[in-house]
Amino acid sequence: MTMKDLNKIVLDIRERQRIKPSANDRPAASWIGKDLVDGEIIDSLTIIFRTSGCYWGCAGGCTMCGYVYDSAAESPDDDDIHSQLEHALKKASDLEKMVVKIFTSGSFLDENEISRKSRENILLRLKEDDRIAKVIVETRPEFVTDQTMDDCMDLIAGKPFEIAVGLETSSDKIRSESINKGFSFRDFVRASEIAKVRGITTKAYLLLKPPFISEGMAVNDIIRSVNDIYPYADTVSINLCNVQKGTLVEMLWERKQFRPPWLWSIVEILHRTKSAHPDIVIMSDPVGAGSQRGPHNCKICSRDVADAVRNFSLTQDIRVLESVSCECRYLWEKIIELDDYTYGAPITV
Amino acid sequence: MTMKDLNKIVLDIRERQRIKPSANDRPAASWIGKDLVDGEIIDSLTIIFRTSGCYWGCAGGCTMCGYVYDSAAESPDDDDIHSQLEHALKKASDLEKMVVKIFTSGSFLDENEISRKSRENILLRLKEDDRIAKVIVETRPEFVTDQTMDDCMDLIAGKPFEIAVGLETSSDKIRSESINKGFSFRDFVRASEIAKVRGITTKAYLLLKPPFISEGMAVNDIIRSVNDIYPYADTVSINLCNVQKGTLVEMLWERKQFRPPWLWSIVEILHRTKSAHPDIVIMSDPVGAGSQRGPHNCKICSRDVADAVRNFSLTQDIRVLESVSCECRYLWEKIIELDDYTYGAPITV
Amino acid sequence: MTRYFEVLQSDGAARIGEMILKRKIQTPSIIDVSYFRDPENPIVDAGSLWNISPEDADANVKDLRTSTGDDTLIILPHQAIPPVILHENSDVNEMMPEDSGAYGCLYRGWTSDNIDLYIMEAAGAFDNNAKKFFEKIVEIRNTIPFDTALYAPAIALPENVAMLAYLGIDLMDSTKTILASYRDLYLTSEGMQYLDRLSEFPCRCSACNGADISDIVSMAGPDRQEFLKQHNLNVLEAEMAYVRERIREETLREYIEGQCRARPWLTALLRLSDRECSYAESNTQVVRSVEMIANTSESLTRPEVVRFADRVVDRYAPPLADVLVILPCSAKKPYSISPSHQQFIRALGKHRKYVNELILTSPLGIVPRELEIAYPAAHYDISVTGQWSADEFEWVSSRLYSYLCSNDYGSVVAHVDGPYRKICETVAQKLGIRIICTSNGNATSKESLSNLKGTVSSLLKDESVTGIKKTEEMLRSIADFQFGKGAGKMLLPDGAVIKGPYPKYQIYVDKSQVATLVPQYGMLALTLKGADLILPSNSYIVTIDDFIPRGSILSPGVIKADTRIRPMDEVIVQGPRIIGVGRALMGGKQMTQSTRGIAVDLRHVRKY
Amino acid sequence: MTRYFEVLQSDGAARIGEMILKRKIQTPSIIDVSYFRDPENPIVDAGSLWNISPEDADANVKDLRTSTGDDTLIILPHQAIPPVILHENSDVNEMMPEDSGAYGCLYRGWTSDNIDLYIMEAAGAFDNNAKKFFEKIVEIRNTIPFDTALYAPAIALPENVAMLAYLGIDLMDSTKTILASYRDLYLTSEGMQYLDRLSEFPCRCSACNGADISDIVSMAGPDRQEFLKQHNLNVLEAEMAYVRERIREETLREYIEGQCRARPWLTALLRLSDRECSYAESNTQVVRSVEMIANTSESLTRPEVVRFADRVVDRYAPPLADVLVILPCSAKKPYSISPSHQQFIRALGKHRKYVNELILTSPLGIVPRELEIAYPAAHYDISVTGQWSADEFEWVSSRLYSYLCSNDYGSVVAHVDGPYRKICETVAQKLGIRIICTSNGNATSKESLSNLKGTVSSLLKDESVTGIKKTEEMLRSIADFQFGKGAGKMLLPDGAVIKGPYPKYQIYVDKSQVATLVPQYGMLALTLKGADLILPSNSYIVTIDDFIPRGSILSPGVIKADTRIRPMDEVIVQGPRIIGVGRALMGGKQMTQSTRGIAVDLRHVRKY
Repeated sequence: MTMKDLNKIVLDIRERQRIKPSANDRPAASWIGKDLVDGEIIDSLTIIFRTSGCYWGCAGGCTMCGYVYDSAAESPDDDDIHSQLEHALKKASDLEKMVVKIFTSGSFLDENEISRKSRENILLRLKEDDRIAKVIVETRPEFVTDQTMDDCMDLIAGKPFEIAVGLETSSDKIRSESINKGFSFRDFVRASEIAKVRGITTKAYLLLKPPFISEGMAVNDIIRSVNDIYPYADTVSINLCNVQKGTLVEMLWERKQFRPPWLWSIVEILHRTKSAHPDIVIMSDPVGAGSQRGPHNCKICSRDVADAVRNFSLTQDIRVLESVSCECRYLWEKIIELDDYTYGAPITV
Repeated sequence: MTMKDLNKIVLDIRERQRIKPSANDRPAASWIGKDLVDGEIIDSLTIIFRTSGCYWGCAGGCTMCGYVYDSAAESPDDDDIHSQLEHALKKASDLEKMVVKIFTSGSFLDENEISRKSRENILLRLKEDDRIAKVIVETRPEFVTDQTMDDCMDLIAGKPFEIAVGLETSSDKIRSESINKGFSFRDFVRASEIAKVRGITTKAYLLLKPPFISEGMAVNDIIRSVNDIYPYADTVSINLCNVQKGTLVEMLWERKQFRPPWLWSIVEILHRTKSAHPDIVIMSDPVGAGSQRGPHNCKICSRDVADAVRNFSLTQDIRVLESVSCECRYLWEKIIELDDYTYGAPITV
Repeated sequence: MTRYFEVLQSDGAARIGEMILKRKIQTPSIIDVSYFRDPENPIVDAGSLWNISPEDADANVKDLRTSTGDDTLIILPHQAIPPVILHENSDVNEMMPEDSGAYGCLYRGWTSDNIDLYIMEAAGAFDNNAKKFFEKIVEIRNTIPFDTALYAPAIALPENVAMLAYLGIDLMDSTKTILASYRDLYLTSEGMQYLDRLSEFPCRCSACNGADISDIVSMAGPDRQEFLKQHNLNVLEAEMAYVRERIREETLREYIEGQCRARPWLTALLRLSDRECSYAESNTQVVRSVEMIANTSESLTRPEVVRFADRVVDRYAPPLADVLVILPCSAKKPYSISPSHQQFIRALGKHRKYVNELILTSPLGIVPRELEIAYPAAHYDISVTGQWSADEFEWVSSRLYSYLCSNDYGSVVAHVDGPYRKICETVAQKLGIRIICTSNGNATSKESLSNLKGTVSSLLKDESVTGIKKTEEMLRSIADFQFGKGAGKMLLPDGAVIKGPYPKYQIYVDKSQVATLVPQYGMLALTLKGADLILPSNSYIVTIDDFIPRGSILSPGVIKADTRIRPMDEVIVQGPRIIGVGRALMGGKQMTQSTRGIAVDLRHVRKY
Repeated sequence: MTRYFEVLQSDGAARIGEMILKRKIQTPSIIDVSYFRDPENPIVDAGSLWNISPEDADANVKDLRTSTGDDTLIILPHQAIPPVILHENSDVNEMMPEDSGAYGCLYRGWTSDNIDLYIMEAAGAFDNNAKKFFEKIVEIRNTIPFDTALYAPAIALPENVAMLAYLGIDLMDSTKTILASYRDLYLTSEGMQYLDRLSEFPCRCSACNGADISDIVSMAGPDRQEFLKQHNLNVLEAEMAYVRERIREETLREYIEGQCRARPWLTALLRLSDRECSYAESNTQVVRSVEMIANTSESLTRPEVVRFADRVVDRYAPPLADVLVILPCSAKKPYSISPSHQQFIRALGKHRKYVNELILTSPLGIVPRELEIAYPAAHYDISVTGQWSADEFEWVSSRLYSYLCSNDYGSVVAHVDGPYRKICETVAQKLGIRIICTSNGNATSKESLSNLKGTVSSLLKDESVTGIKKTEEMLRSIADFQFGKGAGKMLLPDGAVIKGPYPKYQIYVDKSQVATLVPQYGMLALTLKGADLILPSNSYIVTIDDFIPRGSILSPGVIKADTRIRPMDEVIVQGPRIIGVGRALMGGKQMTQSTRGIAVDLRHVRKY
């Protein structure tokens, strides 16, 4: 299988989807949450801008990513982006201190999504709000250049700034042939280094259990990835692969050829990586936990275990991971043992 | 079930048979054998006269008896009977000493089968032959009267004479409702007593395993019968029920509702009865042993066990019964245990 | 009638029961006759009349009763004969017991209140004779009370106990299995093989597990036979237990449709039983909690299928329409929620309320849209290969034919392809009518769907009249299907109000709820008000004695019951002082025959 | 081609084989993948390319080979993907091993001499998808050599191993069974159930025997799961062993015709396999030592039946006659020794040599009298209920129809009743011919028999010509049936002498014996002289290399073989220096593909 094959399949799936019409002056989503910043738990405002969409996703893109369907049918103009920002900030009007996390379902730094003008507007607006303690923007690494980083640092002017990159894994093989991500580990390292010299921190998103990968290999891949990225990432956030509409992962899942990761897997990963690297922040928000499309254990324990994962993410205290148990853990252990040898038909129980 | 029902069924079967045409001046059968007379093994001449047939059998008769089909289509006349006798005696021309056993497939003393004249001729002829040490004639008990016995004793004049009666069992129930024999145990006792007072000995034929009777009940029935007839019989000969053509027994056997007795059963019977009554002669000739229609054990041992039974009959030595063994004896033991509770479907393995 | 046996659960003619003896026996069960001599055994045999005199036999029975107590079942003295011999039904009468306690006897055509167990005389002789065996069982079961046990001696083997249980045998014995062991036969639930023909043990029972076949073969006779006996009895007991589990699960039918292939005569028994459908049907539950798997040619004749087809003819009357639209079935059920039917429904659009819809399907034949939720229309699964067997073709055709014979339409539209279409054409030709085909080979293609829409639209003459009220008619049809023709109109008179989203409908009349549709089974559950409404139809009524029931009605309390009632049917309970509604747990006939067991699980009751 | 796997016995696509590794594995077999990491295991996995680089993988293989030796099978590094993803057949090529030893790899459309085991990629994902699974198996089996093993990972359960083996899978694993244990599922060869839904253990395996269900249910997780694992593995292993026994017995087909009812997709697999008949037929033995049980609707489409029917059309030519007499089948076989056929034959009397006789029967369709002794015409048993299914009716009708289409008769007499007669009438109508019925409803009644006699007598135009030599024609027909049309005339030229009582015929030509009819199978066994006679037909010839064989021909020695050869076929062996006759133990195609195993069991051989 070549990368071209995989991209072709993903693109075919994409082309069968309908994109729902939506208002361009509202963000795709925005919400208030909690986040860990410099050892302190503070409020966070997450904004997902509606843009013309991820250029990579529009050309096919990642096998698990359905965010591309959040993009606008017609490109929002700078006024629309402005309205989106104000709409989101209104939700945070009651907060006293917060971190702002900006996503676009693509790359914030891609000028085809967010024009230079809008980028300036946004960063200036955030700089001016004193309640905002930190700004995090997500981007693919190719948009992390000396130029863009200098621009951002000029605009945000001393406020802590972080770039978040969906690295997914340190394995180029998996990133290429399973995720179809379109960049290499070296690209990430380069971006991280460009940021670091400017005092910009880097957050790496990892993806637990991309398609085709057994549960056990997935766990090992993340643990290895954390080791690999340790020098380049200040924060590691592990996303648990869930089944998004209109993705290759969904197609596999519908045919029982994919199962989202077990929550025991993330418990295991967090426990082992945090023990090995107590100095970096390792977090995971198990989105959709407990549902068939999301990471899940059995029906009895999924909620508790997901809570423990969230709790750990805020506290970084591995003892919270040791407090959960359930009989289904034996099943998970057995799956870890056997799933390596199913030769293409992952265990989906 | 009443006796009438049973007789009706037997008669229906009879009526479906064809009687083969045969020569009236030849006996139905005759052969040379060995027999035990007064503790001595001597040669025997058996003659089965062809007559108009057993009156009881012609009217239905016994459920296991197919000898009725040996009867002549037209009654042989006295000349025919004479020829039959001479034909048989010719076979014995080489013998020095012998016992003569006369059968008719019915009753030798029934004048409708053997006229008074023929009876006289036969007995006189036998009396005159000095080689003949003893004469045995078979008859149903109703023909054993003071008159017939006196007649015979007159004719045979001092030569040992014996009547042989097919009592089959001492159980009137079985004789009536299983065998459909048409006389009672009292009839036999009376006949035996009539004979005894004249110095005539009595031989009783018993039938091992008439229809409807389990293997175990059949064994017990014979043992009980031997005890019952002990005072009335000088010799006991146990016939092992075999499957004769044109009988109810055959009809049952074809439908797997009858199995001829096991040879182990006769071994057991001989052993137990001889041990209990060492002073009477108990014999058995397992006719047709080893075949599916005859008494049989397994294929491996049937021949040897039948030989042991014959050997015992001549020697009356129970040690010969102890000399045979085979694995199928365990099966037979199990059948004895279980066959009482099959409620109408005998074990036919 | 019985005091020492109770039927706890039925699945067609098969049932789970209990012999309430000194040691309880769950039936269907295997017993060992070699203990029949042992007075400690729960079942003892008083002896054969071939062997003992009637007087001794009588004394024997009395002695046994005295020494064992009432809760030992005594098999009365018997004089058994093989089936070749005809017999009068007389000779055991004199052996009737007068005292109390559990008794069994040979079945000879008569019954008595004191008998808990009947023995099928010479059952073992019927081995391999499917016709006679089946006829005998039906004769006996139709004569003896429902809640007496039936024992078939000397016939059971692992390969046939499932079928014996399916036909309604409660007790079997280990006789043939034990004897096989002494003949060096190694049994399985599929047959038997001589030990020395095996290369390995195809079993992990407590005897075989770890055993080496060459060691066993070279053992001395008694040891080898003992090994075989252990294995063979393990297999027999395991199979019997498995059969009990399948009865409890209500899936014995599915099991025997496969297992009966072990021997031709077992397959013949299944087919004979289906041909004499009423025997099994009369006690087959109307709904099951499990899917119906239709996986063999015999699935077309199983009681549930035949009953459904019969009821469509006898109880269903389509709402008045001039156009019939014939549609193919779908894998997802009820059909109307499947993607394909969603498209058909969209295509019919506003015209839909002027047409009848009929779905063609194997094994059910035809399913009117109104009944698509009734069991088993929404509850079956089949093997899909895209081809239909001649039997399926013939069966579905015959159903469509008889439907079209009794229902007149101005136009018949068939929106079907492949074998479905061939069926429509065959039936049309036979009836000499025209059926308009609207599918181009793919019923869900745009072209086909627009063809369907256009055709139906052009066929409808006058859409100004009020169309069919689909939901109302569906519920009426289900009521008819459940309680007989006419019940729907009684339960849903004009003006009845229907609430709730599909399919969780509730029916209100004069603001009172009269019934609820239970989607799981596709059946209506009545309220007392609903019972009042359909009471005049005199259907599905269980009449009880003068008492106030709570929770459930035990069968001795039942005086009369509609013989159409089947287990799981919704019934109306009526007594001198009460009316109630509930779910039958026995058939109507069984309720009146039984002296033990729950007849009706009562939901609501009202005193007068 | 393979060095570490050998097929020992075949039964259709199923086979008994042996993996000749450090620990021998009899196949079909269950393996435990959790030992794939253990270098002591006979099969080890060299790792996933998702996980390790090609260079590391390569080193891995080399290390494993060094540390384990040649008789450990190494599964080559793989990068497996689910079936949804299409893939090129390229990426594993570079992983081809160069050194010696046993290797396995994912099947990707190519084969290599060094591979003993192919893995059906993502087999587990085909669960429940009969069509795709079957197509994949056929594709693989038709690509890889006959004597390589095929492993279907992560799909086996006790309920499906019989079908997997039937379709030709050699290795399966315990993965799904073990996982079920951790999900509280209790497996049987018929399906599964949650432990807490059971009332008792329907099993006497070493785990269940004596176990109390409530004790087990209340056990702690690990103990309970361990219990279930023991039971479930017992069931899986027992079922696998049972399947092996049925293959050895050559009765796997009979078993799966019942067992496949456990799941709709298994039944669908059976039907699909029958529809694609050549897959199983191409390696189905021509005769079996056991009766053929035809007990399901699928029995009509089993390879033996289809082959027989095909050969009647393709290979059989009736001896010239103007009158055809159609007769019903009989329970006793060959038909002509049955009481009913004895009566028919007597009734036909001297006219018989002027007519052809054709027997109607399910499942075989039609059996010409000449072929009544050929397998399976004299070797089948069916369930008798007196009624025919629509499928039987259609099948037999179609056979009769095609026979009458290709054979012209002046008159056709049908001496049959009931469904047989209806078949004749249907076919006559379809063909527009007249069939004279001579039975009055009971073919063996005096009236019917005299009717038959009279009718046939009156139809015969000219009896002065020589009639058919029945025995000669029977033997010619059997020769044609076995070796193809024309062989009969070659083997029995005019003047051939037939000795021996029916059916133990010996054929002599010029005073030398040329063949014997083996009654058990209804097949001709050739002498060398017989081989000489039919050699020019160029049929059923196995060409071997230049060596002098003794006793048996091993497959590596086979250069060419008639692809029509099936296991148990009579074949002629020809080499540069010898001619021989014997019995094939493999199909012709398999002989040329295999590097191990006996191809032909030689009876006679002659050097030139």
